[in-house]
Amino acid sequence: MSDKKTLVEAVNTALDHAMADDKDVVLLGEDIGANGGVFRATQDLKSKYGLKRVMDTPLAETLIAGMTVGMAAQGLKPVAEIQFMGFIFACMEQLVTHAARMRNRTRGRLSCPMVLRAPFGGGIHAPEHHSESTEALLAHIPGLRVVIPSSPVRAYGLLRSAIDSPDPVIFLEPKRIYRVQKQTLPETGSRLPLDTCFTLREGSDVTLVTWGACVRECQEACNTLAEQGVSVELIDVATIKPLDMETILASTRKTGRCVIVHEAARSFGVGAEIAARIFEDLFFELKAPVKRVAGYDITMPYYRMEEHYIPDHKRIVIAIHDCLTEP
Amino acid sequence: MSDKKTLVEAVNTALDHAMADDKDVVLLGEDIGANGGVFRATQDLKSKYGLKRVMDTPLAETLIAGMTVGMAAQGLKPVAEIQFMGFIFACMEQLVTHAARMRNRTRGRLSCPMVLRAPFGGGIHAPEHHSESTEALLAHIPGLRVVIPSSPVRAYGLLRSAIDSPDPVIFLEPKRIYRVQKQTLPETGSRLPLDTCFTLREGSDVTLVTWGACVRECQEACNTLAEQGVSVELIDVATIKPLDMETILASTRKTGRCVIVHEAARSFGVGAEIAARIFEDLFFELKAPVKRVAGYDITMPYYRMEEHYIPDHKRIVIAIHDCLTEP
Amino acid sequence: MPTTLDGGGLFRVHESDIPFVCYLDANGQPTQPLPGWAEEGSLLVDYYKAMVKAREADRKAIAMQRTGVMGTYPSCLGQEAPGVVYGKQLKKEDVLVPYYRDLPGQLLRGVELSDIYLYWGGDERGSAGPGYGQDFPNCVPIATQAGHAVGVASAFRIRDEHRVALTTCGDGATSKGDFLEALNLAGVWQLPVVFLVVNNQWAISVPRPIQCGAPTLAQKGAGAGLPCVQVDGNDVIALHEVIGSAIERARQGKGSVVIEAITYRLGDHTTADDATRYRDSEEVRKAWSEEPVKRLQTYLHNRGLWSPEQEQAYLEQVKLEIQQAVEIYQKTPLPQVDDLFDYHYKDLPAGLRRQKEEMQGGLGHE
Amino acid sequence: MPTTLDGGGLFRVHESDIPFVCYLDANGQPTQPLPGWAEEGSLLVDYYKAMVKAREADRKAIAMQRTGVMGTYPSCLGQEAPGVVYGKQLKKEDVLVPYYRDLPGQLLRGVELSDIYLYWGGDERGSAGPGYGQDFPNCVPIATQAGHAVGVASAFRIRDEHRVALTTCGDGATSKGDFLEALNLAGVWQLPVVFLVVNNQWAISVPRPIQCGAPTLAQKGAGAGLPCVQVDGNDVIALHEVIGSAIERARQGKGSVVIEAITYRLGDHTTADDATRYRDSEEVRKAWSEEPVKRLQTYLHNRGLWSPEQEQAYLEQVKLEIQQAVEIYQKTPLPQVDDLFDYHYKDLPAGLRRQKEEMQGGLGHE
Ligand SMILES: Cc1ncc(C[n+]2csc(CCOP(=O)(O)OP(=O)(O)O)c2C)c(N)n1
Ligand SMILES: Cc1ncc(C[n+]2csc(CCOP(=O)(O)OP(=O)(O)O)c2C)c(N)n1
Ligand SMILES: [Mg+2]
Ligand SMILES: [Mg+2]
Repeated sequence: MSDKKTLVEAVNTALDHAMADDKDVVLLGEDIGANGGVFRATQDLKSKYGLKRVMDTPLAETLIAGMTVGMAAQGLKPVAEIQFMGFIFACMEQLVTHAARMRNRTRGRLSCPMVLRAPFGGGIHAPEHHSESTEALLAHIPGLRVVIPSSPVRAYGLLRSAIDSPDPVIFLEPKRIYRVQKQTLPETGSRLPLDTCFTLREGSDVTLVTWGACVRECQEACNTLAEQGVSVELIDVATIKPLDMETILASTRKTGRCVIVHEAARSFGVGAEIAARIFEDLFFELKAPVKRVAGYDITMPYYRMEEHYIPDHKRIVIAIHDCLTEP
Repeated sequence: MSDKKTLVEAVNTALDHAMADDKDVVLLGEDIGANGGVFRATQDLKSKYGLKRVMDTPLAETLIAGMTVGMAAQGLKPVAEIQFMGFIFACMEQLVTHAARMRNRTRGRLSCPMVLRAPFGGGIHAPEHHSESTEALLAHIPGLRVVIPSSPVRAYGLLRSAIDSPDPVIFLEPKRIYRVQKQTLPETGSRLPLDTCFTLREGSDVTLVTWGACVRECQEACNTLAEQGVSVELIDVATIKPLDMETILASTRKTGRCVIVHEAARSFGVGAEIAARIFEDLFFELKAPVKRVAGYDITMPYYRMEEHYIPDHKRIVIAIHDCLTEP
Repeated sequence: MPTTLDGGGLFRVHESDIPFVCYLDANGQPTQPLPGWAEEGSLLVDYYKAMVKAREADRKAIAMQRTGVMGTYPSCLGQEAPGVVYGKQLKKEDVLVPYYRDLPGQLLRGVELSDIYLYWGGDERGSAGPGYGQDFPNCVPIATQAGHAVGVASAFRIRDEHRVALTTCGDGATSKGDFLEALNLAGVWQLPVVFLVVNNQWAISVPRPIQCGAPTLAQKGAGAGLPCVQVDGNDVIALHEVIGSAIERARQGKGSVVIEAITYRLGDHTTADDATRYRDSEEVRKAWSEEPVKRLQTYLHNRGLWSPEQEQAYLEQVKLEIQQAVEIYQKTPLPQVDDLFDYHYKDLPAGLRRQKEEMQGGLGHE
Repeated sequence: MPTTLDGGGLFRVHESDIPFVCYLDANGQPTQPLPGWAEEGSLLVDYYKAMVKAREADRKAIAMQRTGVMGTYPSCLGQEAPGVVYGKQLKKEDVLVPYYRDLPGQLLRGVELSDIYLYWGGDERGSAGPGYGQDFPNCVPIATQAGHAVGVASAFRIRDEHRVALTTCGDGATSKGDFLEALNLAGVWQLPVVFLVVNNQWAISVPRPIQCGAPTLAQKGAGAGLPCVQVDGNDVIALHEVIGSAIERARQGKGSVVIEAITYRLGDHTTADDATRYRDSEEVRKAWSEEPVKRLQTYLHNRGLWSPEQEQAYLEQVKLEIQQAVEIYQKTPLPQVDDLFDYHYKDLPAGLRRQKEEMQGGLGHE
């Protein structure tokens, strides 16, 4: 159906609608103009809104982050694109010392209503340094929001909310699923909340917590397990920071078991915090230890071997069985 | 006694000895020459070893990290100083995409035997952005080592090993305790391992895990608790990455209880990984849930309020009592 | 073997044709005919008064640090001139994106001295006062403010506003990529932003020649296609000409300029620093003979525009004002726990609310 | 109101006196007397052969990508000349710190073509081959290699070695702070490093004028106090003169130079790109008339230094060599799990050992 959209098209639509609604919304980044972004997330927006609102910047990520902070402090709502998350590290100083702190260090006199978008994660046979998923680095920083959509519908609604947000949002787009699924987008302008996880599937035996592209493998795993008579409750965290533990805890309280799946390296990853919180809060209610299925503690392998790194359906199913048979 | 040294003097001595032993050891950073570093960690080394081996760089942290990688790939053993951890973020791209990966991406053809030193943490009434403790960001990166001394003796031995290390080490120096304690240093040239935690105090009721400056408050807490008849086993993690879980697990297996203390923001901090690992591995042996005492999920307050942020002796004692009375 | 074009001079260092502007020499004597406004004199007296006030306020801050009433403080002693000039030449609706040694300019922008003290006293609320308008707070991570300034200027351009952003930084800051990336953008986009490099010859212990191999710092603008100029940073007349025209030029949509103001850091880097470890007292002595306040005072005296009696009366008034600021600063109660938590997000997330309650419990004020 | 010094020309853009070096025009005609070595001709034939080989190897890579045998690949079509020149002019003990479009130079440095294919085939071992010597692997994060190059050059200086580091980057890369910070260091420390900017007019979809407002990119060296020069990047004779002398100059301890080689990216940015989205076919057509291989071929033909028969024979030989490289590449088995784990640290930490076993178990090869 022609009005169904992929995730990257949903991003494009959200940007389009936000720009139409509010002239303070401006876009900047590398190759986002005539080229429409290397993944076409900003396709046609320059011709529609002009080069004052869709700005191709020089090749300088530190600058992009810094000027976005400056624009935001002036009351614009800039949405910057970092071409790949592998190049977000040059933004860290601006993100940590300025974007995340502007409101706090001026006690609200200035603020930083910006969005920094970046495609992230592996799985598309990309060149070296193009497959990072280091959301944990950003999640640790007070003052930031870190948001990750996992479907076209959620991409639209979450991005609209991210742009509305009076505070800085890092919006990470799982490029592995940029084009794997088409959905009819919700009503124009509808938002999704930035403070709640989404329960994608209800279940009673075990809670499966994940986000981004891994939602796909988790859904597959749920199907397999359903055939085997295992009822899985699937939660898409969506907003990693600040973390909505209520939903995760409520579900785990109900099922007594939890498995967390992410693509990033396991150690010191986002899964560690979620696991620790569940253990801390539900220690006496858990039927089995929480399990993490994650990337190994190695650099994401260059693409010939990347599929062996990314948690797959098989590893998830095994982990859930392990969790169910314990103790 | 005049041959006793503070932590920062121990750092200076370790650098001095390493330079004397190996002409490939060179130092670089801002103000490390004539000024001897803003904390005097490199005092007298320029006059002793000359400006070819003690290099004042221009003011550019990205450059410092990048050139250090270049030097290390050439077989030097550069030790770079970042003046405060608050300015380490500009190094992130070089650390993540190059320092941590050089050996892996060339399958050992090139390597990166560098040390990046930075004073870190709060508690000295420093200006804004001078009190960061974001070791979790570095700990998440495969290929890095993250090492944090907590006493003059450990500063000497760990820094000697860090300089020996054939791989990149981020060496974070808790500046709050730079000068609070003097110790006689061990024999010249003695090393401490980079793959084990140090058990500072044996105990049987509860395991207390910490690192850096917090070791001090934890030791105080141990004393208070000892008077109250509580026997605490105190572990100084020292090497955060790669993490020696064996020691921590063995101790917690023995005591059945564990409290983790760190200064950094609690969420997505290093404590989360340690807690998650203990829970995962010792779920059925733990007598009570692991507890974390940490900084709040806010920016380290500017100095008038910083003491209310840093976990103090009182919060630690309360947490341990809570842990002991559960369930 | 290649022909040695080098011998033929191919690899000469780019010729520097950077202008250097100066009107008053170190002894307060004009080196060339003065512009009309300076002949008239009243603005010069304003500049003078602003410098004197800044210097007194600075002295007080150091004194407070010495007596434990304030933390580490970076003195602006000797480099008051650029600040008083941009402070008067910027319009209220313009935006200042300062570094951390901008007390003289900030006072003229309307920032309360008590807020400046509060800031260096370790309290974020020192960056919150209404006196700042839309100006940025002090920026400690070197050169990062340059990115903000071009962002602000971009916002002006996007909204077709005739406003200007002016950003300051030190000589050391010109080595950091942030500064250079921002220049480059200002050059391509022809942004209404003025870059004012306050070259006080030292970046903590690193002297200017060890910071950069080029003869001027101004010429860093060359690679960005920007006009660049050096100015005597202790000469308010020259500064007025250069900074004033740069601001006007930017306001007229003619783009950005890089200004290097040559001055000297007469004091230690901060109160935590001891400059005698790394620099010659002879150099400092010489710099004192060129400093901006005395220079302008001599000129004003010579011209009969300012008398010892006026000086006396003004100093008393200034000291009183400063004393009032000190009192406000010292009476400012500690921030509440709310202050520490409530400004991380516009609305406090649930998890933070719980942590806030925990901290309040710990501090005993539930 | 300040006097408008501007009207007086204070704010003129820094005059550019950057030399531009060219010997052979687009039609292969000398524009000035050629250096002796070029008259002699044999080195020119070597350069020609190296360019032809690089172009064939590049064409093959694109073909493999199109047939699914290789991933995303960035073609060097049209910009072969700078690489073959530095590839021949660097000594083995020098160090190349390349970007990612350096196939022509890497082949001459001794890197196996099969390794280059393996790299773009998604395998780290493509950066491991002994042919690289101490050269750096391809650098994807733009401009970050500039920092490595000055580090390498510093190591040479510290050890008193007469070696040179040469680093390449694109026009886009000159906007990134890393590049500019490295120039600045090279300027202050007078390092033996050559910066070669391969200005192929595009950074993906961003054309050169949108990247920087200065008339040349070479002049970015001015702010660092470095000599800067532009050279026709499609003219191996000019490149030889400029790059060769810059390397020699650096080796003699006379410091660093910034070279901007003006060329053109004839292909898409990578095989994942479609340049027709953002650039004019007319521009590309024009660029084809200036490309380096045809230009040199014409000259060599005119001079009787190269014949269609030689061309024919050489092409056959080159195709054979390339086919062999393709076969080695395609026959390279997948890396072992050990490969993925064993090179993060010299000695595998205990925790990683367990994860490795876990992965081996999962892949079914214990
Ligand atoms: C990114 C960063 N690195 C290091 C520091 C520590 N530091 C504070 S001031 C300073 C020197 C700055 O020199 P300059 O730019 O000349 O300004 P000045 O202090 O002389 O006015 C340094 C290195 C910092 N604040 N930020
Ligand atoms: C730090 C960084 N940002 C963005 C990218 C994505 N990217 C890859 S190539 C490129 C353009 C580079 O242009 P240029 O420097 O002119 O080199 P060219 O590809 O034209 O040879 C971009 C933006 C990257 N690889 N690294
Ligand atoms: Mg300075
Ligand atoms: Mg290019």
